[in-house]
Amino acid sequence: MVERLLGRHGAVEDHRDDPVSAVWAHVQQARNLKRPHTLELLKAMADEFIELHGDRLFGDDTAIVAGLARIAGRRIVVVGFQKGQDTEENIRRNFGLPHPDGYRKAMRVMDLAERFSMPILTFVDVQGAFPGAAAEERGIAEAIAKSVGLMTRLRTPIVVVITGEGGSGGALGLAVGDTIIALENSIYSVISPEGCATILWRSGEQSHEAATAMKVTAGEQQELGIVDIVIPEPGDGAHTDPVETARRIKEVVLERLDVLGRMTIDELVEARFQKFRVMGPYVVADRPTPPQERASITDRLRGLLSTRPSMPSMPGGGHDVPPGREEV
Amino acid sequence: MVERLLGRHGAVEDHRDDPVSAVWAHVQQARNLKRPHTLELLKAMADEFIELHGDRLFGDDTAIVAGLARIAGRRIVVVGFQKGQDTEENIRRNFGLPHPDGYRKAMRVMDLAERFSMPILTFVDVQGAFPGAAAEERGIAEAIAKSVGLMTRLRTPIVVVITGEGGSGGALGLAVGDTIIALENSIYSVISPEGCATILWRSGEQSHEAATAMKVTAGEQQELGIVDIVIPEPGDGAHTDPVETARRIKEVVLERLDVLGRMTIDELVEARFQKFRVMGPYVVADRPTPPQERASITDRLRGLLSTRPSMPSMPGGGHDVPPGREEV
Amino acid sequence: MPVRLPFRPRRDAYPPDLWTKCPGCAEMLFNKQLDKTLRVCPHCGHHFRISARMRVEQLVDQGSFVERDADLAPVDTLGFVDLKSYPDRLLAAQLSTGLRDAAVWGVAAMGGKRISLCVMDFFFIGGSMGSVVGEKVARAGEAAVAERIPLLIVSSSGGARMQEGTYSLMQLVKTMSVVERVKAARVPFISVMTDPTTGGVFASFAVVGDVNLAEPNALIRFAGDRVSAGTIGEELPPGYARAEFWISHGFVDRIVARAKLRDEIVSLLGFLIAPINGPTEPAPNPTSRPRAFFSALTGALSPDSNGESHPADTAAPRGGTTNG
Amino acid sequence: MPVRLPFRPRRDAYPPDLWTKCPGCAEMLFNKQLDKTLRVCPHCGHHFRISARMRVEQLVDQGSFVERDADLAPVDTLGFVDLKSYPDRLLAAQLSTGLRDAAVWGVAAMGGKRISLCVMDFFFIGGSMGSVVGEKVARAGEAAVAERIPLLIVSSSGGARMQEGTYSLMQLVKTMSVVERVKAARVPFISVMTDPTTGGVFASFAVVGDVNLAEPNALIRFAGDRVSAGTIGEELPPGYARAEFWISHGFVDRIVARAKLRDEIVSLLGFLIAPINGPTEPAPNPTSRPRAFFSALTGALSPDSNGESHPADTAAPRGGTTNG
Ligand SMILES: [Zn+2]
Ligand SMILES: [Zn+2]
Repeated sequence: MVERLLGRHGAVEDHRDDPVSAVWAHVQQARNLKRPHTLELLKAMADEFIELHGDRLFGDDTAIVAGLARIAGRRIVVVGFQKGQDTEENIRRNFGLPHPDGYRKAMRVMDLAERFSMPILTFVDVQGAFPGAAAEERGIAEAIAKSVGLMTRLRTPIVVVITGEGGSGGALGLAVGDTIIALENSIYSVISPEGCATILWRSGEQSHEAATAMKVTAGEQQELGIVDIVIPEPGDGAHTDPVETARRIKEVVLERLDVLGRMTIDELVEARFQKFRVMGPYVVADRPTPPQERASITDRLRGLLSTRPSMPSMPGGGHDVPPGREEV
Repeated sequence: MVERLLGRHGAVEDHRDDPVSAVWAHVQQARNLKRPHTLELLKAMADEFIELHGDRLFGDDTAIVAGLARIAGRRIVVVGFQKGQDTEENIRRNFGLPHPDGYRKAMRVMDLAERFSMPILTFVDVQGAFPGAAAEERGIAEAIAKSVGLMTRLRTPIVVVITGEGGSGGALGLAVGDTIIALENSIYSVISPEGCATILWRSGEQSHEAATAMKVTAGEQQELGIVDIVIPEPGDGAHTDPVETARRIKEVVLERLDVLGRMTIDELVEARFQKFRVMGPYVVADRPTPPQERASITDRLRGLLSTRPSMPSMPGGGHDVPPGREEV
Repeated sequence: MPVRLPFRPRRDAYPPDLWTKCPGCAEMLFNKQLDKTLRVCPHCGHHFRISARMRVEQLVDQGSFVERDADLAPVDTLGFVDLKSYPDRLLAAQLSTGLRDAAVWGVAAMGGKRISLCVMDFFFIGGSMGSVVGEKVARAGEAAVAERIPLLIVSSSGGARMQEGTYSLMQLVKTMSVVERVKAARVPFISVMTDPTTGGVFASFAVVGDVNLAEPNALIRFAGDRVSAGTIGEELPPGYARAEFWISHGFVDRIVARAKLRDEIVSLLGFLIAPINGPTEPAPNPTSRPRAFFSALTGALSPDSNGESHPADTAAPRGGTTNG
Repeated sequence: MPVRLPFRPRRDAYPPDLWTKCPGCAEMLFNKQLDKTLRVCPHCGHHFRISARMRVEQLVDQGSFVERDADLAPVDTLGFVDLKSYPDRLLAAQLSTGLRDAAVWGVAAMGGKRISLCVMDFFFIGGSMGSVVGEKVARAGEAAVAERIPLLIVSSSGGARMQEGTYSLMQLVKTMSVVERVKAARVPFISVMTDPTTGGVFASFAVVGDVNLAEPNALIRFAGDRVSAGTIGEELPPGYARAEFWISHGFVDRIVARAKLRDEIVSLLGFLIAPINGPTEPAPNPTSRPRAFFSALTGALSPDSNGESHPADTAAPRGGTTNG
């Protein structure tokens, strides 16, 4: 994936032998403000879009848009992050950094989707939630937690498309679904590479290394089982042909909605639950004795250094989980 | 009721023959800041009270308190307005004028009551919701509407006690229940007498007349079928013996909870719905012809001046509705 | 054939051959032209207040509105007298509007889709909500549930009707209890807030639509100026809490100009009504804009017209409403 | 009989015969005395961070805790290396804490009431949430639903564990999906936030308890200082977003001093567990405060103690957590 990207970019072709630089080029591509965001993609994909405003509690966050779209004749609730493509729009969109009102608006509109039997499509492209006091004190943490929780149980199909930056909890607030799609040049990470470097390397200058270590690229995330489908980007990247990008997304989204639509709602929600329930590998250490409820902690400690590898059970049977290593 | 009140108040005894002044004395009694509010009553009634704070959205409104109380061994969720009894507390309590956060906190805690099978007891004593921009722009209207709506459908018994001022929508936000109890000297009105006078008499000076015209006293509200039970106050009013006042409230509340507890939850919620569904008398005008769906408006207008009296149907069969007059 | 009743001219009956001064831009507008623009000033976009009947006519498919419960009429249970008696106020309002109270409800079609529709009339005692208005809203909601058709309520109200005392306050409970059943039944509810939507109407059904629409510049508030000033001494800026304010504060989804209101509602209905057969549905039939359903009646109801125009629709009628 | 493993002293193992300087008031505190006050400074009320085991011991009825899934251990799926490799960090944390990862869960009794309990341990890589922590929280929630017993989670975490990449982010989904099932089952969930509860733990299960409790002065935040400063250049005041802040901002129900925490939780359980027989229930039996359940182990786990005290618990351990 990375190689393909580099093959099209003369400027960074020098880094072909330098994986760290190649990953960083990918990160920069994902952050290109000219990439199409939710409204640009919708313009190309949807026959009709009625934007709904407001969280019915406090405000209308312009960094998250939500509404009712008709795509290929289907009624679909669309929610997504909206960065600006120029300075003026960026200011109006608060630089694409959402506040609690954004997630609360999303929840309100996603609730309409469930109540009126519309599937949900989300577009994810956000550096992270607004990290300042205005968001903190009005409960950005609660808003993200509630939105994540809601999306795990909504009784309607949910397709997520990561189109650019899948940044941390701020992205996750709209990124829980039955199918997780990512554009080829997008990234997904638990913290920004800069933030990771600052904390772990004690210097922001190691952000390239951090991006590499976290395996942030769409292709790597697919290998890890976090992303289900990677969509190749046209030309020199999504920003060079937004219409073709939208066409490719539309094709995959509609195909996935068809598949998901053939499941019963109960099956769908249970499969979504299981999909995330099994995410995250761990091992089960050897037990010194057969399971005993009152095993003393000293017994457990004796077994600490000897482990046997184990895979998490996968009741949903849906997604591959990469093998855990046996480092412990 | 008014006579009894006057009989105990030398200062206003002069007004015995002046019903307007008598009503105003009642209003002043209802507004006496020394009357026991939610926390004072709870102190006398409850063996245990754990106050819960915060709406999980924006703030913690100190003008509304909510929590878990144990009264006579029963688990009861209590929500109520809290005015201060002195200037310092009044400032801390925002003069007892609630913001949206207050009603949202109340809703959150009342939801716990339903989920964990606790009845709800509310104490109502409020001039009205905070009427300034801070409450308006964060949706005081939405908060009251949602709280009213929630209380109409909560699947647990709700007993409301109006202890002082039952002021307008601000009071109503916590005043929907299966049984509406009022202390003898309390008032209940759709708008403050001062506000009513300003609008209808075009002068605040007619507030006494407005209070009289609106029939604000607890006894009158009982006659109108809005209030179910009026509890006589001890001594010269609730403020002269808060402990005895609390004892009387406790006795009636527990008796009502016993009665309500014998209903199934479905019966309870349906009866509550019907109780309010039939409130508000109207008449049905004579129709010039048998009902015809496409009756022209001119036909209807012909029938306008001739009406026949009618009572609203009372599917629940619960509460008396006073007869409508035939003024139309 | 006009029916000659001793009615005063309705406030929104602008004689077609006279002129009205726009309160927004002070232009003189020819009334016949103003009717063609749905009572919206072609110069500045000022939305004149309109009667419930004109609103119905502007919104629904031509001839599709079937009114229900037109025979419900208010009563003066409290024997309420301020500067006038409540019965006198009622009679005056009934004569001037041709309505028995401040709301009209029925079933209709919009873009071919059947809906339950309730429209308030500000010209009837400031659109204040008493027992009849509450009853009609409730019945509209119950019909929506029973027939599983969307509920559309167009609000225009100064608040609760003080002359009915706490009965009017109880209409907040009555209407919300039915709205809760509408929501539980997963029946769509579109709320349209027009100038003004204040007090107890804003604080009950009007604010809790699945989608909340508002006409441009509509005043939407809970607490009235007089209450704010009287209680906390706070003076709010003029024009505080208009429709656009509520977009940025999160309580209104969309501001919709009157000329687009019908189409927008039809579009929303296309989303909120789940198709019966499968995930896709046919595109809605193109529907002609409704023509004047009530036009004959409008003439019939203003026989005693004295030729005055009534531009003062921005001044709230006193005499029956409470904000807050 | 102490087991001699090559463990470093645990950070919360204060040798009983030495002194610790209080970071709150700079008083020198005799460690034996500090243990008697549950690691709360008797002078200024500073709440020292404590291990998961000590927390369990302080909360539950003596001897009632039965740990489950103690054998779950983390893996380095990404092959993550920063200044140290993730396996090295894990091993160091395992040796110093005696835990396999940063959470312990099991069933226990409090005031005689059976509960499902999960406690995080900040001394294990900053209490960061990776796959094992997420799994334990999820299993604790699932057990609460299966056995219909209340869920109690005591959080102490710097956030998600970066070394597990997006797997750690997915633990927010995993834990919230189970919490949603706990709520749907009407099983009570009490969340206790202790110093610190930040990042992805605050933004998932910790903030959504039916009742949210917090220890005094606990740092509770989503976005870390470094993220705020790096992204928007906003410097937040020192001490921003402590527990008391969250009372006034509506996200914490009660601040509870450690000495009262157990009794308060027992009281809450008395409300949130519906009695089986009728509307009233007998008063809970007075229960003795728990005695040192893990005290022998505490000794066993610090054989190589070099006598140092560890007062630096207010400095967040680097090396594994993300805020925001
Ligand atoms: Zn104009
Ligand atoms: Zn100290």
